[in-house]
Amino acid sequence: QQLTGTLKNIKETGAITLGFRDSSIPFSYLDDNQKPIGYAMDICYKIVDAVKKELKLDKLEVKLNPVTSSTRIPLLANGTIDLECGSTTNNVERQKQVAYTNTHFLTASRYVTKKSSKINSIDDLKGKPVVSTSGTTNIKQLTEANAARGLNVNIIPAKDHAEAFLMVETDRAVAFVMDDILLASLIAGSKAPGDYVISKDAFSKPEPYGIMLRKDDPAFKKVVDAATAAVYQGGEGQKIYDKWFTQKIPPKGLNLNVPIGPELKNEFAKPSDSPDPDSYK
Amino acid sequence: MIEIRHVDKWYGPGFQALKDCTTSVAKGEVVVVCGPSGSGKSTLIKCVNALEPFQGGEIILDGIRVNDPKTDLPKLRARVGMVFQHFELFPHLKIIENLCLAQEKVLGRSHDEAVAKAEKLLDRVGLKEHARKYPAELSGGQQQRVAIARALAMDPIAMLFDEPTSALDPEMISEVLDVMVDLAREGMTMMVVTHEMGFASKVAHRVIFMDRGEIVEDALKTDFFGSPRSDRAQKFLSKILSH
Amino acid sequence: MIEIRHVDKWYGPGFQALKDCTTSVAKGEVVVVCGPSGSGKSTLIKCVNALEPFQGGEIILDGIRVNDPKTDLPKLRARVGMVFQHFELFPHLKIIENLCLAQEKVLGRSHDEAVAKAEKLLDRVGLKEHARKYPAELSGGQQQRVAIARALAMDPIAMLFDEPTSALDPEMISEVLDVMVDLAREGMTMMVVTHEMGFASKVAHRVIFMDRGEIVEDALKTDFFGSPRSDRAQKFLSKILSH
Amino acid sequence: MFASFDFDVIRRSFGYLFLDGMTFTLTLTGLSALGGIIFGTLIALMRLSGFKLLGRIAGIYVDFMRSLPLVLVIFWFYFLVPYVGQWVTGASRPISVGAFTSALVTFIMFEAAYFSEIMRAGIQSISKGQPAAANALGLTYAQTMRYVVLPQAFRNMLPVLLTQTIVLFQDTSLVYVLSMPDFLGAASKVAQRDGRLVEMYLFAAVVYFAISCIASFGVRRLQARISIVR
Amino acid sequence: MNYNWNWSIFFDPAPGGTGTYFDMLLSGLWLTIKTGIFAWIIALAFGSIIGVLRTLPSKTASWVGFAYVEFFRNMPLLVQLFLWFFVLPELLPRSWGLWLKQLPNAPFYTAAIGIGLFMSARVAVQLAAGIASLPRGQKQAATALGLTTSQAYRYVLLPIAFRIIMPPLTSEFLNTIKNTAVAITIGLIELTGQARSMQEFSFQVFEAFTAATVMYLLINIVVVTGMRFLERSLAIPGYIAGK
Ligand SMILES: Nc1ncnc2c1ncn2[C@@H]1O[C@H](COP(=O)(O)OP(=O)(O)OP(=O)(O)O)[C@@H](O)[C@H]1O
Ligand SMILES: Nc1ncnc2c1ncn2[C@@H]1O[C@H](COP(=O)(O)OP(=O)(O)OP(=O)(O)O)[C@@H](O)[C@H]1O
Ligand SMILES: [Mg+2]
Ligand SMILES: [Mg+2]
Repeated sequence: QQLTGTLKNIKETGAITLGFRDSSIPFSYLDDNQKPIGYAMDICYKIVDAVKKELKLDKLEVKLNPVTSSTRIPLLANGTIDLECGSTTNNVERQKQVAYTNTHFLTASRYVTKKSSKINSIDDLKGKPVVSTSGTTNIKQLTEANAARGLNVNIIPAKDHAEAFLMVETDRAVAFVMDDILLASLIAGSKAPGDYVISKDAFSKPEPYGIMLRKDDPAFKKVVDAATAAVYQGGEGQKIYDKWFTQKIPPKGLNLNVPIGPELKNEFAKPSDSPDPDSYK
Repeated sequence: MIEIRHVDKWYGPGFQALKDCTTSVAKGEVVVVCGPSGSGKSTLIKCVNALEPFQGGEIILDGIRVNDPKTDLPKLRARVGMVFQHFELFPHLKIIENLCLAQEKVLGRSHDEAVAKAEKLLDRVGLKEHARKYPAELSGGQQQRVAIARALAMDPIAMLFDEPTSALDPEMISEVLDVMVDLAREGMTMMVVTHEMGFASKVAHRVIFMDRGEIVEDALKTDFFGSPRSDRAQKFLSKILSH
Repeated sequence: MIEIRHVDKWYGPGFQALKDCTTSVAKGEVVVVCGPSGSGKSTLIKCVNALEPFQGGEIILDGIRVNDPKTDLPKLRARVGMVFQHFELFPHLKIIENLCLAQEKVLGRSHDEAVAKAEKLLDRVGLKEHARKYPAELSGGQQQRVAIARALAMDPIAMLFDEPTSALDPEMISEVLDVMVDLAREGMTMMVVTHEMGFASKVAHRVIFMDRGEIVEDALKTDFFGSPRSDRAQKFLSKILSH
Repeated sequence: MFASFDFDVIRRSFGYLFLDGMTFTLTLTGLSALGGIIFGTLIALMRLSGFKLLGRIAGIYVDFMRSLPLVLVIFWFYFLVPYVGQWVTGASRPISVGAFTSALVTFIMFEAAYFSEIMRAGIQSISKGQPAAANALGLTYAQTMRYVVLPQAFRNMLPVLLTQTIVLFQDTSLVYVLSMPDFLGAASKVAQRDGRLVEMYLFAAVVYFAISCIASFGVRRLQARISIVR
Repeated sequence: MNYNWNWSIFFDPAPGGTGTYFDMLLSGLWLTIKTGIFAWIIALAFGSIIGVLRTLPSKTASWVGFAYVEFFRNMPLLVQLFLWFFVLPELLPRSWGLWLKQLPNAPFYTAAIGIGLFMSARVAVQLAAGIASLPRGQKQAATALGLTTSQAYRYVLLPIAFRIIMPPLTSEFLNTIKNTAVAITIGLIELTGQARSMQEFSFQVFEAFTAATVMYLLINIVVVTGMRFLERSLAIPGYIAGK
């Protein structure tokens, strides 16, 4: 059978390129030796093994290429990277441009506040300054909720997560709306983790994260999907999950302490690349 | 009118530009200052209206001590007209505005008064029809005549000239010298740095010869041209008159 | 040696700087060009060694047509020495390097040869001990003498001078004129734009008077100073000689 | 806020910040300045060449580059250079050039626009008589430029060139869009990963300030020394 | 390239229900223009004051000018904005800090002032150079007419200096507009920020950045044309800068 697309390329060049993020803890980030590590990286290496096996290669070189939120799409499109290993939300709009393999994480949009500010529900945010990171699905949901519920909050866009969190830390905003897992890692890394609390209320249902690959490359997608499904279903997925979310992680030995939830457990049993949150019930 | 007494001036700590200079200019007198380049002629003349500060001695102008900290320098300077080698007209102002600016801002004359005065003076130097032009649109000789008119507009009690013709084309020198000769004949007190010995012998009462910051010779015109006493002055004269 | 025939030159489409100029300079002849500012003197002299292109007529230099597209201009220019009003020494090079640059790069002389030649010429203009200085460390008169030496270093068949003394202090003019007088006496072919009528009457064979791009007068020295034929030349002479 | 300052984060990342980050920044600055000045000089010569078309092309290039934010230029070049490489070499797939080469090309092209304006001013600041004198001695156009005009223009403009290089030094931080480890990028990566923004940015401010001050002090010294020769 | 071009994306509704993606970019453009102009006014005002300080003879004044320029010039803009926004309020007394943080539109004002101060250092350097490039005689001529120092600056030096530095000022104006893109650091979502948001929502990266690029080109063409027009209408007839 004739190889096409990405597989053909990998075979010809003997190399596969992974795109990584530099500070997306614990999915994909640099340790103190500037080596990219993380939950998504581990899964990607499993995929690489499967590709190597599929193509019957003795040696498959793995190249690593840093990406940012602005460069990940063009780099994927022009063939610089073959997989994006990070924490990219999988949704319908984005599926027009790229494909995702089976979901590796589910996270809902929540907010963090200082305990001292005594915010107990979304309605307590009324009229207050609330920050979120610009260009994320979270700020989109916040804007929509703001209009729908008449919250009248003052939405402040921030450049990145760390700066958004700093706005809460320095009292420029009372709350920071973001994926709850990212909030957990920001709190864990902060100077006084005890001062902060993540809300019970959510702005969204748990939404899927996926590893991105090029659209319209069914042969490659088939290999990648099979590889991830095997990892999740074979119990290896759970082991990797525990390594990054319930144990100490480099570089500072933080422990996020977020045990696996029922939705993700379900998904691991029945892997899916659906962008629809409802399908993960 | 102008008393210069034992003036010493240093540029920075190392270089003495004027050494114990003493001379005076009486009312209505025309004094020509000459000497080799770098001898301090410009410096001396700039000290007279305090454009350059000096460190020793004193200069008294119409009874006022120039180097007195209490002296209102802008007011004093307004009473002495000064004409520079490179004219220094203000290029962004029309000729008439060049003449009116200081009249209005310093003397506080009304605009109409200033314009009337300016037009009278422009007429006098033969440039009435150029009043609405910009300086760059005039020839060098014309620009220098405007500069003289600008100084005269302040009704000065004395005029200082620093090589007023040396940046001019040979043909235009005489236009400017003619205006200066007229001024001298009308009794204006004048101190003129120049190498135009023709002008000196025609209108100067006295000639001062400077060398290395010192006044080497200070003599009546006839004495100076007749028999300059110092070697240096003799050599200088012979060189500039040889061609 | 230099033949100028019916030369027309325009700056841009609108302005004609030279109108049908015809004259010639024989070997060993000294010609002085004078005239009011803007009359085209500099333009004419620059056309001779093709520093300015011209549109009509022709100039023949030592048998070679300057305005022939086939002429190797750099080579031609190297054979004519030119001295500018503002010296135009290269300020970033030492005096000796100023003299050697073109000898080595254009004539292809060895460095030692060039230095030897340069030192001989510096000695001749009385500046041997200044060889290792930079131009800015010399006075104007010294700089102009270096400029003459630099031109002579190329062993030119003729020398062009464009107001070589008009940017100098009066005292220094004579130093430079003395060098030029010597050159003339040794039989160098020279074309000199100058207003130094003393120099003209001493060494020129012919005087050319220009006005508005035209050669108005082209006469033997004695005829010119005796009785210039045109009104314009008469007026001009009277003005520049009056002071 | 300052009571709880965490200097440990700086200590732990010191090697990364300086061995990787600062080395990268200084290399990129140095090579870009060199390339920018060479290309800038060529562009300036094009603009002053007297050939209308050549001058216009150079003029449009300069205006175009100067109208765009550097961040966008970096972004575009990163994605266009491989295709340009493919087109030039006629290869079958885009030439992957690597982020550093791409950034270097971008900075050289972008800074060339600025340097060309400086060099143009430098060349124009030299009196017309200088090239005329060189021509009159028989030097060709190339020789005149090489031995007479450019050495002086360069000397006159050295302080301005160095000032622009200091600006360039600060601007290299914009390669963060390509996620490259320049000094500021490295600092902000560590800062974001560890949630220590304030410490890191303050530290970066001090480092940039110190280096720029040393450089501009050097510029002043140099200016004083050069002005003696004139 | 495996990329799904979709130019009609601009007319799709953007998330947040405030209109299409095009409207989103337009609002960013408007913020860029507003911030740019506000910052430019600050840069001009402070730059002029500091630029003048740097040219005054007083040691203190020039030291203040020097320190100001070094301070604002030697840190990357990104870092400066971060410090003003996040660190400054913590250094102030608590109540002031709180007041600052609760100001509505704090990112806009911080960005405008921060960019303004950053650029003012460069404007100051340009202006000081412009003033220094005027012939020394201009200030002396103004002073000799009796104008005070501030009058001399107001009526003579600044009007000429600003005309001379018009071209570099145009560049600095462009830089100010471009530098607003850095303000994303403190949450000011101007044109580049909106393009980035658009690309994250829709994943149509190239379309978003193409639109931003074109918009920047358009603003800058308008600015350049406007400044050229201003330059031409302020040009002094016959005057060539630097002469
Ligand atoms: N601002 C200054 N700082 C330092 N030295 C100066 C300054 N102005 C003039 N000098 C020096 O002071 C000396 C006298 O200068 P001045 O201008 O008075 O000479 P001058 O007789 O007018 O010469 P010239 O005929 O060339 O105009 C010169 O050696 C000059 O170099
Ligand atoms: N490059 C140029 N472009 C346009 N016009 C020029 C140029 N050079 C000279 N001109 C004009 O050509 C005319 C003749 O100039 P030229 O320099 O030959 O005069 P000149 O007789 O040497 O005058 P001067 O005594 O002032 O040196 C003048 O009107 C001048 O304005
Ligand atoms: Mg003088
Ligand atoms: Mg001339």
